Amino acid sequence: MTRPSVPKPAGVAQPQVVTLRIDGRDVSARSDETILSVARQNRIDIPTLCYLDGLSGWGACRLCLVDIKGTPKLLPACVTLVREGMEVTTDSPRLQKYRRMVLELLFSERNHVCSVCVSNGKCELQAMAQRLGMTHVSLPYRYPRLEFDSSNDLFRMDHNRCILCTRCVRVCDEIEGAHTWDCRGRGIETRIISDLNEPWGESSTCTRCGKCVNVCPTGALSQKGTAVAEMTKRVTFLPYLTLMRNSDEP
Amino acid sequence: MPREIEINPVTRIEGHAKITLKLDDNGVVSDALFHVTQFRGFEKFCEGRPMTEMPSLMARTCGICPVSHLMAASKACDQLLAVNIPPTADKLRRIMNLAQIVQSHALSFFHLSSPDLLMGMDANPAKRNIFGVLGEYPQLAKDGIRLRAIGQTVIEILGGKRIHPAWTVPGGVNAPLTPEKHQQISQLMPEALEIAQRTLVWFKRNLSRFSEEAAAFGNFPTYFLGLVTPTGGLEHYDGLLRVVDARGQIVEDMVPPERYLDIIAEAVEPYSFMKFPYLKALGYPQGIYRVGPLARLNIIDHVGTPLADQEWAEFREMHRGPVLSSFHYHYARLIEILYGVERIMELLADKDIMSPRVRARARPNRDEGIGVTEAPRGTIMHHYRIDEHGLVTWANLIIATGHNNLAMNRGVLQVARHFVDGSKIQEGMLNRVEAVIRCYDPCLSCATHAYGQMPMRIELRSATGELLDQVGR
Amino acid sequence: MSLVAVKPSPPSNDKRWKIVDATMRRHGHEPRALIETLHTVQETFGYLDDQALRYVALSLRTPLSKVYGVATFYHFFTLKPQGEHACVVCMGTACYIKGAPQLLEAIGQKYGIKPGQTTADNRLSLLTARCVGSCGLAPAVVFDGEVVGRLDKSDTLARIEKLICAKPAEVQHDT
Amino acid sequence: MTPEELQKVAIIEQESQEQYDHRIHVCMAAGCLSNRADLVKQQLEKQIAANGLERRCTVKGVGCMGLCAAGPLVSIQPKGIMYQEVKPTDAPDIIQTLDKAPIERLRCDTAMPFFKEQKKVVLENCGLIDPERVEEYIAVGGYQGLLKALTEMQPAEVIEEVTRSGLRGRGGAGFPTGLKWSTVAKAQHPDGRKFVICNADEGDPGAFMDRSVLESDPHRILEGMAIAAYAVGATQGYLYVRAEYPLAVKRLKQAIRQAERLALLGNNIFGTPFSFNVDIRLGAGAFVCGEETALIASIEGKRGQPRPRPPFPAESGLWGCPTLINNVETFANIPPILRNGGEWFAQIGTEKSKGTKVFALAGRVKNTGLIEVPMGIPLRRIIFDIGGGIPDGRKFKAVQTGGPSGGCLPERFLDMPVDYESLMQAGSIMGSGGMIVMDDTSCMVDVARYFMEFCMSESCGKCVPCRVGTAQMHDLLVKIIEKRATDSDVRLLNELCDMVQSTSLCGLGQTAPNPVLSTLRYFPEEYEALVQAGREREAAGSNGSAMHVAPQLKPNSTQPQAHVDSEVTP
Repeated sequence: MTRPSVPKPAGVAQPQVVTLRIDGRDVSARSDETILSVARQNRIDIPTLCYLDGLSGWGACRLCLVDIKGTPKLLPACVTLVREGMEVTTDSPRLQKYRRMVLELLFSERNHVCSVCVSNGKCELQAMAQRLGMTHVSLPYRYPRLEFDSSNDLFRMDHNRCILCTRCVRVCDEIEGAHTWDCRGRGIETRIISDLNEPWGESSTCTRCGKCVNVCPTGALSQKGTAVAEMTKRVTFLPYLTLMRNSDEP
Repeated sequence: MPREIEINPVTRIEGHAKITLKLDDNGVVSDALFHVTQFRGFEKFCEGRPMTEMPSLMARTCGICPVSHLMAASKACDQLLAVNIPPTADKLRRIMNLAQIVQSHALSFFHLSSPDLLMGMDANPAKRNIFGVLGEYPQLAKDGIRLRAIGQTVIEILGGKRIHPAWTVPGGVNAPLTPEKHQQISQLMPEALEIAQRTLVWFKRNLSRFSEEAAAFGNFPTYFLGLVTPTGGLEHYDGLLRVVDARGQIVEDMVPPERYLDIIAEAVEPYSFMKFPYLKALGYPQGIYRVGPLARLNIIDHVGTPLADQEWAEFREMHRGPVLSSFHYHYARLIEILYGVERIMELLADKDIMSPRVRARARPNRDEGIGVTEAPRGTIMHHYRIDEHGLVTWANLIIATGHNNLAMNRGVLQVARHFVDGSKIQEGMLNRVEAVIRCYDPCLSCATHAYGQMPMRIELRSATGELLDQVGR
Repeated sequence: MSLVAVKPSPPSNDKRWKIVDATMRRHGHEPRALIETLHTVQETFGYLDDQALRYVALSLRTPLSKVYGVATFYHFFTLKPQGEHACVVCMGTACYIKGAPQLLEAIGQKYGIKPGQTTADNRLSLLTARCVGSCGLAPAVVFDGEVVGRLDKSDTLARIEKLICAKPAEVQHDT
Repeated sequence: MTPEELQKVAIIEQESQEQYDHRIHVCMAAGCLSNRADLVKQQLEKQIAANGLERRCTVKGVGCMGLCAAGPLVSIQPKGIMYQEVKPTDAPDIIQTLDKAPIERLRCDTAMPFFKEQKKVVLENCGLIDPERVEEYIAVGGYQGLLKALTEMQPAEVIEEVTRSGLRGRGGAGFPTGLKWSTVAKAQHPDGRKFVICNADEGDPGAFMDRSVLESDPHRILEGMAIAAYAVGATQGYLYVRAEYPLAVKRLKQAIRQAERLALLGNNIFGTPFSFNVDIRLGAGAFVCGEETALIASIEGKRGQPRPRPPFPAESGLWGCPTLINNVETFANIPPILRNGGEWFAQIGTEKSKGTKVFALAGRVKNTGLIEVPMGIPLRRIIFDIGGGIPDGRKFKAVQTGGPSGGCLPERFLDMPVDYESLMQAGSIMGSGGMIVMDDTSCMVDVARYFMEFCMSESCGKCVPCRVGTAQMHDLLVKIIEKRATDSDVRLLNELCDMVQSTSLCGLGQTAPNPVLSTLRYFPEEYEALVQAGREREAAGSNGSAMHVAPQLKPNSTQPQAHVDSEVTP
């Protein structure tokens, strides 16, 4: 598992071995690893959406929040480094409730009607809802009518399905180096944009590499020509690419 | 004193509707209006969506006949791609479409209409439903449930799920038929054939019991429209448009479906969300025509499968020409079930049916596409326009029930005049008004159905709004 | 195309680009100077248009989407040209409690514009501020940069009228 | 500049001030300026010239005198007479009565509680000195704190002094300043860089304390920052100011230039090895940039989106270097602490909340303006004595502190002492010091909605709970106000409050539910009344018909011609 690049605290020279407790189990880890990474190494699976192996941590979806003894606030496991003697709880009725509500908020924010989605059955958001037992959305649907950008020859972007996890932004910036994507606006008005908010097909920076499409957890980014439930994403390329890039470093 | 009776909602049909009966000073029905009270807006909200989404999106128009919309939309999309889909894909789509006809007709006949036929129009509403039928005519009810299940199972085997399968895609289908699936489907067919034949025998024996209904239920001359094969045979998936008049004269023939607008036009009325298509040549509102099983059996020269051909000949012998009574939609439905099962068996025997070549791939090459198929309830037409990026800019849908809209209004009026006595509200009489609607098996764009006891209130009001009488159940 | 080697030339011959260049130069054309540069562009040209954003992006070696993202994140920046006159209604808590929404409504009704919009004749832009820091004078409105406090509906409308009628002759010549 | 030169500047300035018999101070802060204080000053100067009084009188523009509601304010020193609501036409009268009895019709009672109850530490120079002249700041003891720190103390001793003072961050959360400084001082970075940032992106709606300090006494901030930089080992400082405060920006730029000219900023200050430079960075209208990590992102030229902490900026901040961030008022407290010692500061206030606090008193209160009071003073004295109570004979209903992160406190808290802990316990926060008084005409649900709308439009959009949660809560509040809500909506609102509070990434989201929670807690009857009204309306409207399927939307444009609908017929 590759490590996400979290801002490193100053003055930490060499990573040390620390021991901590996760869900009552004593585990050991390097001091520069995140709680998420250590938990997964120990087969404790913490739900995530915006996190993706091989990309920098973002800490925005709040699904991976964990309870740390002695810390008043819940912290995101994907970007929080382990510390000696830490006692982490990754699952509790309270965390489950919050995680379900995060999903409800996402489903209420935009139009995520699975039935007509290219990613139906292959969608991380959908799978997460099933996994976390989100049976219904108790909040009113906001359903703004958003644009569908089909101007690219190979791919398309449906903003109605976007959950603003920014995986596409990060993979394009960190791996492909094109930085075609970014976010515009803020708050509930935030949207993913390419270049100066231009149609994707007119982007002068996009290399048509398709990495963003493959890391997108929902049907927001998809390959052209795919019909409902036909869009399968491949993300296994990422850890290798990251590994190859990092191995060049001294 | 002019008065109105309102039936709201109409039960045991697919969707929400209500009926208003206007009474004149003598308590005689002067007008009848069939309102579709639901706004759906499919044509509007598919704008801006990619064409590849259309089959599944449009299938959501209905939970009963999603497959029909799937077919029409897929065919319209094939046109947008400008491809000829592989022959195997064509055959596989046909199998699914026929399975849909079988299961939907079974639902309409056994679940929704048989209670009226078996228990009588005036029976206690608490018993006048499929559960009541199950108690008194267990074999028939079981046959109905089984037949529907077979149809649905075929859809599920092919498409992966019973309702809203996403297997049919622009350019073909997304998975070929495997030997296991072929075997599974083949094994179901003999039983289906048996049930279809058994039911037809039973129905024909009891036909005389319903002579009054047959005479009064939407029994009037209209035109009939539907698809036929190039040789004039029965066709549900692809084909050419034909219009026949009440005497059986062909007035339009072998019209490519893309030219549907040469034949029909649409009108809008303020009291209903449903559009009113009419025959262009005759104008509105004279251009009344019917579609669906009855229309299909009225326009063809032959069916195309041996057993169904025999039944069809017998059917057409009843009136020596087109059958005009809407009541006989039921009869026609049973013949189509038989045809469907026979035809599926033929298609399964095709040597290429398991070919892996089931999809043609292309980018959108045309900016307009029209797909026309026969749904259980009649002809459906999907018409899309797309922009250079393949996003839908405009859509027009004419669904089966829409074609029948004018005819249904006419049918309601006819029944009301025959059965309704303005001085008194009787449950049974109102049920007949509903039943005539139910003959057309209207699919009012929704998957809501009600069994058994349905809250219902009919109010009789004077022109000034004064409540004269009311009945509740 | 190499972003590093070629020094982009300004989008037009407008001398004001020199002011923008000066800001970027002062910060060594570092990407971190983005917000400062956008401030200068807006101060100089009144708003940020596509060509300005493109030029800034190229000069600071910053991705286009990032420049656009920053320009739209901060509400102080505007991508549209403003009307000749601006009326900014303070919506800070004190002003809100003391009737700022009513002022906004009155202006909106009279000129048919919502906050963030400009009248069709381009005479007036109506804006809101989250707090202009004149809470002691609530409700406060900023007319073309001048803060005026303790306003009621008729005062406000009268001041706007005065504002937009200041130079009517000139406006007609332009069109 | 040497220590002796600083002394010399002070003495020369003091002498030049004292040569005048009358020094007329005209408030030139934003509040008074908007009432045309500039014209008043102009007229006063004209009158002095006309009467040939140039050698005996001087007129100078000064910073905020506090009572903004009564501006423009003019004060005559050294007599200490104050005039309120002065018009340019009053200038002749004022000049002519300089040696006589004051003009009663303009006189502002300086003995009234508004002035007497206050204790000025942060605002000590506001309204007394000309913010545009560094000499005046030096004359009243400016830069003495820095001098003392650099020449007499080790960095560790400076931190100790600040720790001893008990000063807590004035930005909102009240984190102990000494502790923050020592964390930054201890933190190391490979390239040795550290930064000091002054957060002057005052964004709370209804707060203008920082603005007044920046506009009235800018050098105080520079001095505070320089002392902090010395203490933590930084050489570069950034002043992050709102672009919406052009006057403050102008005066700060001027102050930096002046300080650089006098070598109070730059290399080897007072001849010591300590070097420090300050740059201004303009905020651009994003409330969230008040959050430390978002502010840092903004200085780095990025979208102002916060990142998860830890690591805290004290360890890894601007460009990954240890960074000290304090707000304006915190830095403004540093020079007097250094001058007078931490002990002196610790004597003011309560046990856990030391010193004074500046509040922007506004809303439904007679004397709106800027006030500074010792910590621990009861709310009642602020609102009814200093503030003069509620105008128009109306009744007090609630006071809102802490802006969109704070809460609304009802009447029963009026005798509560104002300090960090008490406010927190009551469900509000100190915040940066906005204090909005509401009378019985205010709808508390609408107040909650107002703040939620603010949070919704200021949310950066990064984390899900804040981005979508605030929007959903806002919609629910609107639903309640429009009398469409049910009990389950109120329950949902409560649940969302808890969830957004517990799971949001930064302080904005974590505190966004506070106005809702506090109004739900103290004014439940207002919510209940609106929900009840909705219930009644519902009951009256539907008339118990369980089977209506009539559409909300009528087909096409006209009404059904031939149908009688139970819902339409009355």
